[in-house]
Amino acid sequence: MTVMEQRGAYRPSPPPAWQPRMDPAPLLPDAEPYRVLGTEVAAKVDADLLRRLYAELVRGRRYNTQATALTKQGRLAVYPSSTGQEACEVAAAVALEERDWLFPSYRDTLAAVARGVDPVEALTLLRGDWHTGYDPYEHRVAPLCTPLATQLPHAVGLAHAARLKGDDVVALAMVGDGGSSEGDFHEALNFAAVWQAPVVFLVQNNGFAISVPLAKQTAAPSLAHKAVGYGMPGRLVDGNDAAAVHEVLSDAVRNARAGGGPTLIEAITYRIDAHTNADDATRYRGDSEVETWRGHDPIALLEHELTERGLLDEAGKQAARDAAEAMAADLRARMNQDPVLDPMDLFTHVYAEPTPQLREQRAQLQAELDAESEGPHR
Amino acid sequence: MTVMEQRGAYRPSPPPAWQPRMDPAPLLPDAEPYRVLGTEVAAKVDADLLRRLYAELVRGRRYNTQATALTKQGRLAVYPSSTGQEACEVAAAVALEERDWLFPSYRDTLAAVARGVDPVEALTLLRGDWHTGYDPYEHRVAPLCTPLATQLPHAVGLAHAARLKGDDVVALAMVGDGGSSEGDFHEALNFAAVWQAPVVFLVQNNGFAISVPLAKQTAAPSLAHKAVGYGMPGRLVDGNDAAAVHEVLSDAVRNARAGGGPTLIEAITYRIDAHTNADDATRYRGDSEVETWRGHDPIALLEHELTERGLLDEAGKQAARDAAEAMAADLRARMNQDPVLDPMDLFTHVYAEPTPQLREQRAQLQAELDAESEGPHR
Amino acid sequence: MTTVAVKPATMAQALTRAMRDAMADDPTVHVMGEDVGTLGGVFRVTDGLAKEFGEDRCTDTPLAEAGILGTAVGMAMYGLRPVVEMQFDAFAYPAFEQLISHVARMRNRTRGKMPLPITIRVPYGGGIGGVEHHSDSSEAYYMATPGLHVVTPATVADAYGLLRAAIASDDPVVFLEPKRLYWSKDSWNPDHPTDVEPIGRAVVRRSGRSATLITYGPSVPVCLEAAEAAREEGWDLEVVDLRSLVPFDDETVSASVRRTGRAVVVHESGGFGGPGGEIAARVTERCFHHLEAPVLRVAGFDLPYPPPMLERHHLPGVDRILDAVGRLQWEAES
Amino acid sequence: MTTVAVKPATMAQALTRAMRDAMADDPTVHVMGEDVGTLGGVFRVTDGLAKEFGEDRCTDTPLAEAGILGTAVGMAMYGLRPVVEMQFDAFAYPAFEQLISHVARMRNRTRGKMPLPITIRVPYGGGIGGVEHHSDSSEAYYMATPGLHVVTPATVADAYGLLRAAIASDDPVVFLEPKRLYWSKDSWNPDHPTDVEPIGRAVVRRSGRSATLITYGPSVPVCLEAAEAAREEGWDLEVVDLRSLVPFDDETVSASVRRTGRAVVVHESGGFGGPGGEIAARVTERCFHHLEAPVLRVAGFDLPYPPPMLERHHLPGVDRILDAVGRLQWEAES
Ligand SMILES: Cc1ncc(C[n+]2csc(CCOP(=O)(O)OP(=O)(O)O)c2C)c(N)n1
Ligand SMILES: Cc1ncc(C[n+]2csc(CCOP(=O)(O)OP(=O)(O)O)c2C)c(N)n1
Ligand SMILES: [Mg+2]
Ligand SMILES: [Mg+2]
Repeated sequence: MTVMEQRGAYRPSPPPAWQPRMDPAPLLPDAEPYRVLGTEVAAKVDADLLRRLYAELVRGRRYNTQATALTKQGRLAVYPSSTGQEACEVAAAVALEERDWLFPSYRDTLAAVARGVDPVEALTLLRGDWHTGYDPYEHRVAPLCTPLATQLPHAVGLAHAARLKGDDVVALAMVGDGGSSEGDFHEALNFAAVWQAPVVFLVQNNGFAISVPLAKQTAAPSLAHKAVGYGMPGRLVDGNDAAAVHEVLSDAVRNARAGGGPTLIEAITYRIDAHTNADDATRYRGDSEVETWRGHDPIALLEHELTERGLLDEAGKQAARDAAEAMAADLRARMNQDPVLDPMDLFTHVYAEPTPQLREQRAQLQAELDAESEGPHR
Repeated sequence: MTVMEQRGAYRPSPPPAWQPRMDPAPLLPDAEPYRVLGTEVAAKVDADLLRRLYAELVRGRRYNTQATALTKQGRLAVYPSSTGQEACEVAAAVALEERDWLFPSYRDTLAAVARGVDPVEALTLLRGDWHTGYDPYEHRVAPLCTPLATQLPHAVGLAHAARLKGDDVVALAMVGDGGSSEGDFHEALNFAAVWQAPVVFLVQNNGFAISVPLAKQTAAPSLAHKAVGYGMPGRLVDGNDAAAVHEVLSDAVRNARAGGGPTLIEAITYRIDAHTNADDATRYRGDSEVETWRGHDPIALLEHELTERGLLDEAGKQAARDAAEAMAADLRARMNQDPVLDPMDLFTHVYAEPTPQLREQRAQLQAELDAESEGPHR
Repeated sequence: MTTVAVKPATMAQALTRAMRDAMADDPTVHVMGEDVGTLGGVFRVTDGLAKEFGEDRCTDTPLAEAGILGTAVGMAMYGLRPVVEMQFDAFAYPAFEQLISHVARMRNRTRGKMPLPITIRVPYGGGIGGVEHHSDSSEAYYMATPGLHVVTPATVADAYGLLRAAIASDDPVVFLEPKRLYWSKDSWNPDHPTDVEPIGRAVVRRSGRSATLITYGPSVPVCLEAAEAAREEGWDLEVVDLRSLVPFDDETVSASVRRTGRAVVVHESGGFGGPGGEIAARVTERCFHHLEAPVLRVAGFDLPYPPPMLERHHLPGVDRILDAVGRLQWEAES
Repeated sequence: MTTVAVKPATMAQALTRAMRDAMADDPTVHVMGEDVGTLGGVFRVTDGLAKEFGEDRCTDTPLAEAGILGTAVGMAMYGLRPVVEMQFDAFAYPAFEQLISHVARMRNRTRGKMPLPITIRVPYGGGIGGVEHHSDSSEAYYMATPGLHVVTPATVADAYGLLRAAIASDDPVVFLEPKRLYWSKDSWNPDHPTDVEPIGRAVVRRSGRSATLITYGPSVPVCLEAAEAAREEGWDLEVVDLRSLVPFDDETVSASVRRTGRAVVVHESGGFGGPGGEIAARVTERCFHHLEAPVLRVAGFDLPYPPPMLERHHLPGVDRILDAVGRLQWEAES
């Protein structure tokens, strides 16, 4: 007897368990990045919001220049500047409610500061002081994360846990174009979609991962197109248009909070400064590219809009600049004080209770320090 | 002076460096899995190909039942059967040229055998004998790979290397629906697309990863939709339709060979047997689902087609069955011989030359074995 | 309720019971991993938990170990106590970046503000005839990662007590479950499970005067067997079950070796760069002038884990242990 | 040509030259990693290679370490000799599954049919004021993984000779580059680079009679400094530079310790579960009756690597080494 005979008549039906679970069309990003400034939508945006974004952008730019200056003075070990990307940094912070969580990557000091983290505490890691300067629970900002994309599953887990507990908390996770190549990016987005976790992924596509341009990072039509492969919507936005980034993020946050699941947002932007103060960007890109992008500056874009609508005059600009200068002066003053670190702290937080082994090592270091302070040993 | 004044007039142009690199539409899979058998296309398929596929399917099914029987007789440690999925296994082997490479997952013994690997050697790992029984270079079949999705970057690297050397070799990599969740899946597809490597990814979506159903694995419209996020075409195919799988694979292989880059293919199929002989599938799925899929049996589908076209008569079926039985008898006979393993081999292949440490350990084991063979030690 | 009401109980049952009791006592305890829900795990160690506590408390995750551990980190940040199952030792490797860079370091990174009370259950070791990737002993990696506790039971009672302690710990614990002891039984009474067993204390499983066997996990029963067999040779061996590799119980171990003057460390893990080096070195540092002979090691060979048909040659067995004891330079005693 | 024509040369230049020469000699050698092409690497160690050999021979990959090593495996399967750069020690962790499950095992898995001649360059260690994740000493993980060679140079000449040997090896080699020695110089002449230095041989960097310092990589200069300082105390220290952790040169090390009767192992990596345990244990096994004192260890503390401002307290320095030498129970000599 043939298999066919065994199984009865041939049935020319499609595979029985097959059914597409959702129409992919609504998940796909638009062909062009979403923009608000310079379009008719701009007129409808709340004036206070625009003014707030403007003040934050000006402050953020000043923060970047001040922090970069501090590296030259040896007050910071290193600083990855987000100059040119302030619209993303600021909008990410502003789009969240107080109870929400922000998961910044190593470049997103500004987003942490815009969310309320003390400007000096946010730099603790980068000045060579203890790893995380701020209490993550105070402003619900996870530690600035250096291993790329590894913070994304954390954001998913936190959002999932909040939902399980019945809290309407949203997690916003930031990552770079380079970081999108890591396996953790994939796993995080997949878990988020399967769990319908209230999480929003913001990819800042600034064109480079250190020296590696986007074309060597991906061959996709856009990074936002990755969303469809997880079953979540992908959005593409002009990352230098603070109003557009804010709107797209706010929509995604609102949707997540309402139980609509995760969204992947790609913001097209550009890193104006080198990767960090230690990097030499002339090795991998030309000045003309940078100049072109300076012509699409996030502050200039918003300033133009505000001025046109009569929402910003010279006094308003001056006020924003003054506030930024005050912040910078405070930053300089406080960063010029040498931090005082207690070497004994090395042993305090490895475990809830130091192991017997760590207690021994702590005693050893204490003895060494005591001997040192008693005068030259040898 | 404001930033805007510094930078000159506001330019309402889109972000200058933004341009989508490709239209996503051609990358998206069709809404329905591609089918040949039972459609008018079937009539155009080469008769010899269909007969060859049929013989391989019958042989493959028999291989699965025989190997499963061998586990019950203690001749195999474990066997992950591909019954129900033979069309994918067989088509994967048949679609390749001799010079191409196959990268099977742990379930794809059948694909290796269909490509020419000795049926007993292909089971070496699973009988508890040495890890890989066959020489991977003989038939260009990489070792059956147990850590899920980890073989995918290997396939990409090999295809890339071949292209760099100027060889028109294609690599075909197989993975399961569960394996598509791993970070290595993501990284492999991304590298393949960026490098435009001649590699074809075949995901056998058989509905389960051990006990975990597809709905807990992904929320995507289909796994093939992931392709667009890498910038490669995604194809969806009825995985039980050998002619369809063969055609889709052959197209992708041809395209890759011609320099057209990678393709992601999702074949919708079903695992009729339990995960392995050690698994109890009744804990996570009902009989009726299995029965439904038995009605869409890959052998029955092809048998119907061949019979309708007058390409297969009772004698032809009998010939296929006889060949399969001969293979099974040979398998039984040879698997019933106890393999002879040399414990000294443990030390031979860890490095090109054993380290001094391994030489010492080898001497120790040799001494122990010598002592043992001299009679009871204690 | 689950199937644990059998007496005597197996180690697998005690582990199930530990999770069940922890989940009942503390609503923040969540079990997650591949196949842990509906199936109850490939070793059935999570059997019944999804049924009793729901799929949100015992969750079948997508198949991605870094994702499992990474999302567990986020869950712990929000106040949950995830108990993560890695299906097999070798399949924990994809999660190593999350483990080393985050799980082990988050408390320290945040100066104690953000502890991560995660338990990572890892079935480990060989001797079960598993095919490649199913028999690794990966404890050396975990031991070399400060910020993790590393715990492994050898008895049914310890399986319960130590797993309760691991889940209750405010620190991450890598909980290594000896696969080949899953079905070992003893008279542990599941209706009156023992107390939580504090992490960090070794225990003398057998007292002896001639030499100390220092061991843990799957090698404990082998050492006890060796100690019995050694009586024939006139050796009275002490057997110390470490139970916790981190923290390490120097006190118990050193006290034993000072008493006996001789020691052999026994484990399945490869010798070179394995746990035995650390153990032998620290015992020697602490007990040098009490030692009649160097601390010796009996370990797996320095190989990728061998195929099932050869594993008996690889695993430390009674004979190899007794040979090592024999090499403890007994002539020095005279 | 690249910028290596300076004399004296730095270790970084010697490494560049080694890759350059290997690529010129053998068309199957391919360099790959993050930023290794156009930029020449964040430490400029691959500077000029893309220019000289083209982007197909020195390739900027996407940002994914498992993908980098995984594709290198496939390239090696097809007969190439990939030289992979991991940008920093801690960023090699995502590649651990590929490393442990495939790179280290493929030769053995296929009974020698499919060797993987891959060199994995890992800048490692601290002392450069790097922020978190930029100063790890991860050699313990590599040592515990049979199938890998683990090599680390301490001099400019060895950087060249050992990297050439690593690339020429038919086995996978984890090549650990001490970051803080990248800019160390010596009189090595880049126009006449030394020969390939066989892997597996330790070298006595300084002869002495009182005790042996066993060390490698970034701690070698520290130990040499300590040995100088020790003369004041009347100690004449021998310094052994291991150069290769796997295979381990028992012969050279044991010969030295038998001569001196005392030993201290020095490394930056954390002590517990670190390389020092293995080294101390095996030295003790081999030299027990020659030892006047236990083999001691001076290592990093058992902590996640500390913030830059505290790293000097963590790293083994001259004083801590001399303290250990002082604890070698000298009274036993009298
Ligand atoms: C896992 C990991 N690999 C490598 C690095 C080293 N690294 C730091 S930043 C960077 C580039 C990141 O690029 P992208 O994600 O685009 O972020 P951007 O710097 O543009 O903000 C690299 C490779 C890292 N931090 N983590
Ligand atoms: C990295 C890794 N994690 C876990 C496992 C254990 N495991 C073996 S098969 C399997 C399910 C695989 O499902 P799928 O990818 O759909 O393939 P299928 O079994 O359906 O062929 C699991 C979890 C593994 N082999 N590798
Ligand atoms: Mg970038
Ligand atoms: Mg499957």
